[in-house]
Amino acid sequence: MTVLLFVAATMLLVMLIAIVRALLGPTIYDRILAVNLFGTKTVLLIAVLGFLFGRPEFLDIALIYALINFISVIAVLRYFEYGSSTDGTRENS
Amino acid sequence: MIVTQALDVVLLLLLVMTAVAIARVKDLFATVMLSGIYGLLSASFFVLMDAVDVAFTEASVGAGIFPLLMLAVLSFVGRYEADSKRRVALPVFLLTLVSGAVLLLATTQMPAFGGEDTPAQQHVAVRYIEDSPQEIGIPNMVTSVLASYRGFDTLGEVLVIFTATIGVVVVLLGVVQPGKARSLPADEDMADHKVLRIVGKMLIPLILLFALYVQFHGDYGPGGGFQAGVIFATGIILYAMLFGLSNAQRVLPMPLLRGLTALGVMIYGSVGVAGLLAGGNFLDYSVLASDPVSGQHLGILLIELGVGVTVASSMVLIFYAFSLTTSSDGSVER
Amino acid sequence: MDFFNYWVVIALMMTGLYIVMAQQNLVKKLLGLNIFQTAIFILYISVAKVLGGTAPIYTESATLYSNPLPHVLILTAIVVGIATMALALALVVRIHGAYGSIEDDEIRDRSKQ
Amino acid sequence: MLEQGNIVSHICLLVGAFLILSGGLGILRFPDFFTRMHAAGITETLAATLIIVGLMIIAGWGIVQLKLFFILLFVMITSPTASHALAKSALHGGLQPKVKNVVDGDSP
Repeated sequence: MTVLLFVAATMLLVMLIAIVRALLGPTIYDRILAVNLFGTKTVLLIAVLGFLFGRPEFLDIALIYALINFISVIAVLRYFEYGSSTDGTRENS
Repeated sequence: MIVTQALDVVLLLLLVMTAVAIARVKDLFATVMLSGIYGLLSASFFVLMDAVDVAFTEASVGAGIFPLLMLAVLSFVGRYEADSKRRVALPVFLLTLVSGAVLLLATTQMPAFGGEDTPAQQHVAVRYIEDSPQEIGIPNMVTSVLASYRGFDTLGEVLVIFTATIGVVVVLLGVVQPGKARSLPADEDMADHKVLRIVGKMLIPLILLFALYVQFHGDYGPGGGFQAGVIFATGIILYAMLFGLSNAQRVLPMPLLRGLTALGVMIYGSVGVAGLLAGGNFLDYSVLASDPVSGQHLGILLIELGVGVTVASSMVLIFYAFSLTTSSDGSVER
Repeated sequence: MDFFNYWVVIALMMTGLYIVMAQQNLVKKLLGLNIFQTAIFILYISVAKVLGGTAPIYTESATLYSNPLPHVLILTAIVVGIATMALALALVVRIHGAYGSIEDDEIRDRSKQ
Repeated sequence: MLEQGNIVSHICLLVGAFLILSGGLGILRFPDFFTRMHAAGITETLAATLIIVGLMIIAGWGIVQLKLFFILLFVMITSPTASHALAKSALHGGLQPKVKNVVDGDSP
């Protein structure tokens, strides 16, 4: 119980760090890395929460995050690939 | 209990922090990423608040469709906000402060958080919790309420999704003349990301399979048509992103999707009418079979199927509409 | 501490409202609306929570459950929310096509001409 | 026997938490994207494995353990893939790793 709580607290701390990194950037890759890291931490946090509150059968939520979390990475690669990390404005063109 | 409250406070503080960051950052790409984090955080919060079905929905929407749509639009409209010259921020800020203060004053009249005997926990909630496992015969009370007790509400929600999808398709694709339409813009199929494509190939069947599990396990655990539909659509969208839109359209062509979107709503409505014909009320499933409980089972199964079909095809259709529009360079009208 | 969740809901709502009113960029405005919407989700889910209760899926071992009704309302609202958000984004795309900009003031200037 | 399992799972969980924390510190403190990605990517797989194995030991034989196994499997597949794709894309996108004795002004 205490150990699980400790793990959850660590996870929350690292989540805070990931938010800071997503905020600071500086490149789009840093931001997407932070979101990806955050996603994995959420998977683990939800799994730990299930055990902490004694209903571990709700792991489906963590499972779905584990499955589709990397979609946002693919979306970034799909829409912002190559060169748009420095300048993405297509306005005035 | 103290653990719940501590985690509650921390998660909510992180949420506020993220929201403020979204308000302050100028780079729209960063705000979309932060919105993704915001979604993940709120999903964790929903798990903490025992709302597993809600967390499931937020997980499938927030991790898949939402960032995707946002990024598709951003790639089209540009990434940076212009520095606006008209600064109206201060009066607006004061206004929000004042209205926030008024609302804050109102919270002192609210019943305390988490009480057992607050007004919200009286009336129908008691009945749902105490009677639904016997009356409907399925353990997931959220599904009971969603599909049976408040089935008419849900029909309305599905209709809203249906209508919004029609709106998206009309707004984005409506003006293109059918003659020269759909000369697919240089199909981006991410061919130089071989690893991604192979891993995608491994994962897509699993995602679709998991969607079916969520669809049919919704009576016993968190899940149901809404979540399953979104997850299923995510699998298809993943395929479309990795292997090109034209390939995805060969699997699920637009006309088929349009038909499916309507079909789901129709399944839902037909179940209601079937109830009428069998001598019950609209969306009363008890009369669908000889035994009321198995009638409820059948009704919920069919309704969730209708919801799943509509949601899945709507989401794929929305994605198609966006990628057809935004990947063609230049303006929409030509 | 009894009202902490409600305070956070108000803070989030006001942040969303501020973004919607003060920012000129339409996509940003939509993100603000999204924050506002999530604040309302959090309000409903907080109201539904019973401390010491558990998720409203029947088990032998539990007698105290959180309220399932708000969960239903919010579950559907999330999916409806993404559908309507898509509609709004479609409009943004079309506005960009028509005016070449998604900044509120620029659009206003150009539509006056 | 049960005590022993408990100790093992606790060790797994604690080591996992430590690794997650170190990865977090790395992503906060390291100087450029590639080192940050290194910190996050490498600790992530091992830490996730340890934590999920720890939970699996607590869960015991059953459907919960199976679900945890699947979570582990998916994290093990998707996380390195995402890291790989990101690193590749960053490199192609013109982001250079910061090397000690190269002095060019484009480092962030």
